[in-house]
Amino acid sequence: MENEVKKKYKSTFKLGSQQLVALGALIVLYLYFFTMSPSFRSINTLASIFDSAYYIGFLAIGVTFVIATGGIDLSLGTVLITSALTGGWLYHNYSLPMWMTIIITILVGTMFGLLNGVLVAKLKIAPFIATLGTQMVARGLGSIITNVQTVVFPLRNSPDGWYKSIFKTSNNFPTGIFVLIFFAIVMGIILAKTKVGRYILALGSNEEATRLSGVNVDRYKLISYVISGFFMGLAGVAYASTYTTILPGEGLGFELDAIAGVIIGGTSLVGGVASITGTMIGVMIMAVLQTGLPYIGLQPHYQVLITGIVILVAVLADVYKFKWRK
Amino acid sequence: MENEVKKKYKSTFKLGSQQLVALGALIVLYLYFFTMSPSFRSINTLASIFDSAYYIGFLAIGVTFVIATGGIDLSLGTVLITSALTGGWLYHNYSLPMWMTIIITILVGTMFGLLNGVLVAKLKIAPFIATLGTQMVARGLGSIITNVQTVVFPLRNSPDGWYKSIFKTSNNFPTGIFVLIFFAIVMGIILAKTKVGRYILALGSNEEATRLSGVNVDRYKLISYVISGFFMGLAGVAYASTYTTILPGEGLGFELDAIAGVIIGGTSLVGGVASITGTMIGVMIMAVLQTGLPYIGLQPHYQVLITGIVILVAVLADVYKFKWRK
Amino acid sequence: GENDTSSNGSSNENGEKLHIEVVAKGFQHQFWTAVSEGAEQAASDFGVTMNFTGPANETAIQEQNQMLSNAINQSPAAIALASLDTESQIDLISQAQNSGIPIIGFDSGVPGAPEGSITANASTDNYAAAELGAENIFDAISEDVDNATTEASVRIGIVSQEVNSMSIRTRTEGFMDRIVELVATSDNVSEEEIAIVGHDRYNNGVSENDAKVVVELQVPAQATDAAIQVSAQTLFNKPDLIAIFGTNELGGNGIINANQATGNRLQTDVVGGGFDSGALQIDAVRNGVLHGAITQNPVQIGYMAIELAVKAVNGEDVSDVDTGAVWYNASNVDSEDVQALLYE
Amino acid sequence: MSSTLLEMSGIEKSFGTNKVLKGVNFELMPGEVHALMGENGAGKSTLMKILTGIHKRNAGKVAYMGEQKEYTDPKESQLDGIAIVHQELNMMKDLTVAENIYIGREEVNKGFINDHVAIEKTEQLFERLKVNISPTEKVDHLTVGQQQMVEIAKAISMDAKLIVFDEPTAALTEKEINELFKIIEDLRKKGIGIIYISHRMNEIKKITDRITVLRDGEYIGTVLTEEVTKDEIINMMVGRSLSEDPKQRSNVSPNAEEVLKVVGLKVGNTVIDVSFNLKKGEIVGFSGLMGAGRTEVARAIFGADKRDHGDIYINGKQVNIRNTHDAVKHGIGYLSEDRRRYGLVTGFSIADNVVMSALSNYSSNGIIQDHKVHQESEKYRRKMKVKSTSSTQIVRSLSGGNQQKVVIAKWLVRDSDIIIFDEPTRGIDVGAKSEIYDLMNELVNQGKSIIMISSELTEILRMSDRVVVMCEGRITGELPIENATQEKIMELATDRKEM
Ligand SMILES: Nc1ncnc2c1ncn2[C@@H]1O[C@H](COP(=O)(O)OP(=O)(O)OP(=O)(O)O)[C@@H](O)[C@H]1O
Ligand SMILES: Nc1ncnc2c1ncn2[C@@H]1O[C@H](COP(=O)(O)OP(=O)(O)OP(=O)(O)O)[C@@H](O)[C@H]1O
Ligand SMILES: [Mg+2]
Ligand SMILES: [Mg+2]
Repeated sequence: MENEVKKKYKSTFKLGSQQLVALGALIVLYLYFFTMSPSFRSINTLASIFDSAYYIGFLAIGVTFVIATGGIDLSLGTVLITSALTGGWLYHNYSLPMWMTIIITILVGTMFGLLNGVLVAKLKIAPFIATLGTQMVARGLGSIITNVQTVVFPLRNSPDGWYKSIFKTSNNFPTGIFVLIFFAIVMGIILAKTKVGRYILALGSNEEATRLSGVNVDRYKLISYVISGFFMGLAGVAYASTYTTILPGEGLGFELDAIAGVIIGGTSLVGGVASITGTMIGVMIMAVLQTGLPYIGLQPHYQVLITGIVILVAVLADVYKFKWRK
Repeated sequence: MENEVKKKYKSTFKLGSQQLVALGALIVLYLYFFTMSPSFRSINTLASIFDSAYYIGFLAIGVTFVIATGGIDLSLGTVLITSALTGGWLYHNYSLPMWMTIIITILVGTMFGLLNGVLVAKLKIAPFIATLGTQMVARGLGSIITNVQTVVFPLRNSPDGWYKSIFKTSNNFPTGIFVLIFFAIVMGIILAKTKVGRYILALGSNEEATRLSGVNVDRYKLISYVISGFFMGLAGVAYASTYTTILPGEGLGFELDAIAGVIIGGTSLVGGVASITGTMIGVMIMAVLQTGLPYIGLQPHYQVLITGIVILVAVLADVYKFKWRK
Repeated sequence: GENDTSSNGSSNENGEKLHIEVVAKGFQHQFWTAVSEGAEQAASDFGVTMNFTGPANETAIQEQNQMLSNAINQSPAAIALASLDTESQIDLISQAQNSGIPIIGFDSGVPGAPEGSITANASTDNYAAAELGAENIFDAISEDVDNATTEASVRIGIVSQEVNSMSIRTRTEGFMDRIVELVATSDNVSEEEIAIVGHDRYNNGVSENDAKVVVELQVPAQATDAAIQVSAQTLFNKPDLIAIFGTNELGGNGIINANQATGNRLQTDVVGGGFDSGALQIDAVRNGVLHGAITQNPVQIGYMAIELAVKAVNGEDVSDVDTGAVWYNASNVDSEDVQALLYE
Repeated sequence: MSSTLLEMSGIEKSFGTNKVLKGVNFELMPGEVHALMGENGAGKSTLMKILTGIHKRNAGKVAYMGEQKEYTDPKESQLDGIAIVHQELNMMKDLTVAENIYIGREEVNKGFINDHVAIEKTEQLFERLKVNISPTEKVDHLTVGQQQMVEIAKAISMDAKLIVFDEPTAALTEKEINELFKIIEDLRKKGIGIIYISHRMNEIKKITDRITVLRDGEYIGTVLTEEVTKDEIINMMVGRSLSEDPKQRSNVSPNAEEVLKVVGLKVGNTVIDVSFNLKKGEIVGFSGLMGAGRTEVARAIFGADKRDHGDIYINGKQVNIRNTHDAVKHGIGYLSEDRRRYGLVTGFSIADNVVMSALSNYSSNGIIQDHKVHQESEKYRRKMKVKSTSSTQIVRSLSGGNQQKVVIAKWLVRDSDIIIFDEPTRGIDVGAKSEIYDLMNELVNQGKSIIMISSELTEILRMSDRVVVMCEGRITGELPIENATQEKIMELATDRKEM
């Protein structure tokens, strides 16, 4: 039991008990929809599931690092939208090449991550408050930059439409899942096998002790928010690629979906323990639920209700798992 | 310096330094709009400011207790709406008298508060997660109960329209401000002068030490969520009275406004320190901003931006006030 | 036009320009940008000043109330209002009435407002516009309907971003009512053989198993691109789908995105229709992906709102104006008439 | 002079208006073990934190290996070869033992951490220190004593030229302490300078070469250990002398009534079938090695942890204690072994902490009567000589010993009949220690009863009327004070059973 907890953050891709439970739940859920609805069985449905997993998945990977420090990031959703709005707006107004638009979108997200990092690590504002402030600032700025107008990214058949193939080929093959898995693996390794990851987990576990060990905790805290920012930008690209049009004012609430995925995946909000694999499983559970429930005739409000219950059950299962064992 | 921290939790209505700064900011803001815009000067504008302060104000008073324990409540907004939806729906379907509708609305809020309390205090789920779950559950249930239909409370000129006069007389006098102040005073006394308040602050400061002093901390934690729940219900009544129509699915985001008000008022998210007076000042700052900015020609997105900046500045001012002193 | 005050005497006794407050339903959709452009044009033509505002999204009743309240407190010469919810604004509307501020309804107007409180409306008849969509789509699927059986039923999908705000709800109902009516004209199908499913509000109790034609309404959990795409995908993934209709720009975009995500059925066996324009929908109509879409005349709506307001202030007799709606498809999308109604 | 390793002179430090160091001098030679002594709050830890760059000094000079230094970050002093074992534990509980020891010094290969190196090195280190802990164990699962050993191992692993031990033995058993002393002897031979802070006179006499004494932030003087007696040191520290003699015989009459009886207590596998009783006016000392389960017994009786089995009788009647609230209602009070974490709401004032368990007595109609609270807490503050400006002072700003007095006052205000003292003098100076002993004696004279858990045998022998010894969760013996000796207790404390 003790060694298991240890493995959770040590071994890069081995699954702790909570991840196994989550994985089991994911498989059961998928099979349930598969059995209940014939139209769920198509490859297109799988592609739909992935579509809704990309942007939440990126947000969730990034915020896992912040949560590992014991922090939280409420700005995920609005920064995603503001990054995409800024990128798309520059694309239209300065006829940027598409590759540069993508880089700028990621950069804008990263800059907001840096802002969060400075507010939390340097100016010592509590993460909840700092990122709540950034959430509002980003939402306001996005609207101001675009003058509250929708930004449309290039369509697939337009000259600059190639970027859409990053996440899905024109014959509907979900290439994006490889992009997502690639980043999950890279970040999983960074979390488990590098100094950045180690120090982030250490300071999430006991910040003062980590500081007294001579680690520059402020720097690593800041890095965690910058990582989160980078992934907000990347999520912005995924979002633009999947949905083409970006509405100013959208995005609020995405952060809760992403954080829910992280929680279901077994990362503790207390900090010090984190699993990218778990996060990916959590995100897939949310995506399967979101895509699958309409197939068995459940309306959106039931989806919200069920997602809420899933979060509570997942966490209760974690809290009580040791008791069950006995 | 240390004595100041003490005053903050002890004195009922004395203002700590952060409250004084916030009060100053409130006055400056009001005077600014007053000078800049002639039409801002009317009594009707004041009434509008209060209108938008009622429901956020009630939410904020309640959640101050939860935050004082070191917890958080993300379910405020959706529970407010679900309470009002349930009350209004029963009113229409079972021809309840209006007074009973009001009581039921408050009761529904209180029940959700109890649910939060049980999840956090008894089942030991982290407050962020527990109330995130409740947020979704409440949102789903509200839609299911009302069959996703708008619920309309009685209009002022209808036989049951008297309840509207609780918050505003027919000639536009904002009586609600007295209701709000009444509850602020009562809750301020409870926080500063009773066992419930003292133990809530104590457990927010050091839960384990409080428990080992023979205090049933679970009970007081639960009480804090029930208080928050009661005020969600009350806020539901205020909302229905001010806006008449309740849309299922609305409400998400109100919790952030309320929490922002609490933060601006100087209550720390760490727990152990809280001020109802500060919360009221924070809420009024938000209401003045929201109402005032359009008078100087600023669009809603600027309001969001500015609110975000105000939150950050308020907290920075708190963090750095000791440095300024020197 | 800034100093063009002569034509209609659009200034008060002090010689200051008349001021009109415009409270719209939102900002973010390109539709509203076009409305505000029309309003600005009119303001400059009539020499009045105008403040155009609107809430963050079309479910934010409370935010719009706040805006209306602010607008009244500014004591403008007139207010143009596209109400999200009339009932919650009754107090405010009568407050405006008492202060002698005329209110002009625009877009979907202020339905159900007390007699005499709204001076005039510049609005689209959303119900009729959606009926137009139903008619055009039915033409393309009538053969399928004639061949439908209870074993091999066919499905007509509707994607609506929500069903609470008046305009979207009216469109949803307009399309639904008319398509059911048209389907029932087929000799093959009786009204009892049409199942309306997908939303508790409209379910007609007919089981899908007993129906030859299923009309299914999908509403997303949130009014976002991501969520509405999921709603549309759910429909596309049902093999018996033959037609799909989106009731606004978000719905149309959702259908187009979902179509790409689920194997491009719009190009083969499903007839798609949309509402309003925007780059994505125009492109889809032009390429024949969408069978067609309905466009209102947003510029005209904005323009007429201001024009009616100015006239009302000047004591002229004003009455409701229907700003009209047009079905556009691949054949007429690039015509001059239609182009004037479209916005990217 | 050129061989001096460290020279601190005229060090001054203030926190706000509180001047805690007033011109302190300190000198350390290579290969020297130099004790730093002084009452609680004298400024020992603060001086060390200035040396290692955690706090910034207001005035004074620090010369290390002949160079002037002003560290602003612990990393800098670490790089210069200064290691410290802090008074408080500083562990990253979610990381493993090896990861904790080598944090900040990981073996990195092409950007990837190689943990095998750290694990191997830790194994070697533990072998040398004769510590039996797995390097891959999660620190969260270690006892306080084991964690302390890991901290010590970490400091030693740094190959430092100067090591500070700030009360390293507070959580250690005699056996471990002896191992530690061997290690210190070893280090000394290698020419490493050691600063050793402790309140335990025996240790100081045994291993140190020189002693520097602080009092209230002032530098009192430096003496050679072999040239001074215990009493002389105590005199320097407090200005008076105290005795540490064992108790001769119990003052409790054999037929005194039984106030507490515990039968068959079981908690997981940390407390197994524990039964004992406590008489009115008696002090029962609980002795044992680290991890013997004494704290667990106390917490289970107090309702802080759930017990699996076991009946508790108070004054002959069986009671059902489900939580701490029940326990307090039945007249039990508990001073935990970690007062900062478990004893006090440090952000509250002295007054509010003192009345914490008895708030109802100071309320009327549900409203707390502030003047009553103030009166009562002032009374106890004076009576117990809590060094403070007034009872409105925030507890966080008090030193360890004074904080402990506030915790005791809390249970006196509550008028508890049975008080459990868990390591009541851990990390407390001799002056405050003797005051606390006097208080305990006064309490039993008033007819209250005390369970005292202590790892210091001298303390057990000095205070107890009866000694209960535990080993691995079981009670292995009970000795009336007349028969108790250090040897007998140690024998029982190591009486391991086959499981
Ligand atoms: N961070 C701080 N802020 C304010 N006061 C402090 C701080 N740290 C220590 N003090 C105060 O400085 C004084 C010296 O404390 P210090 O911890 O150095 O004493 P000590 O000699 O180590 O005592 P002990 O034997 O109890 O560990 C005490 O009065 C303490 O309250
Ligand atoms: N949180 C915990 N999780 C798992 N085991 C624990 C925990 N706390 C204590 N233990 C185990 O319980 C046993 C008893 O520990 P306890 O602290 O009660 O001993 P003690 O006799 O009071 O020793 P000390 O003198 O160190 O205070 C030890 O074996 C310890 O490892
Ligand atoms: Mg110390
Ligand atoms: Mg112990």
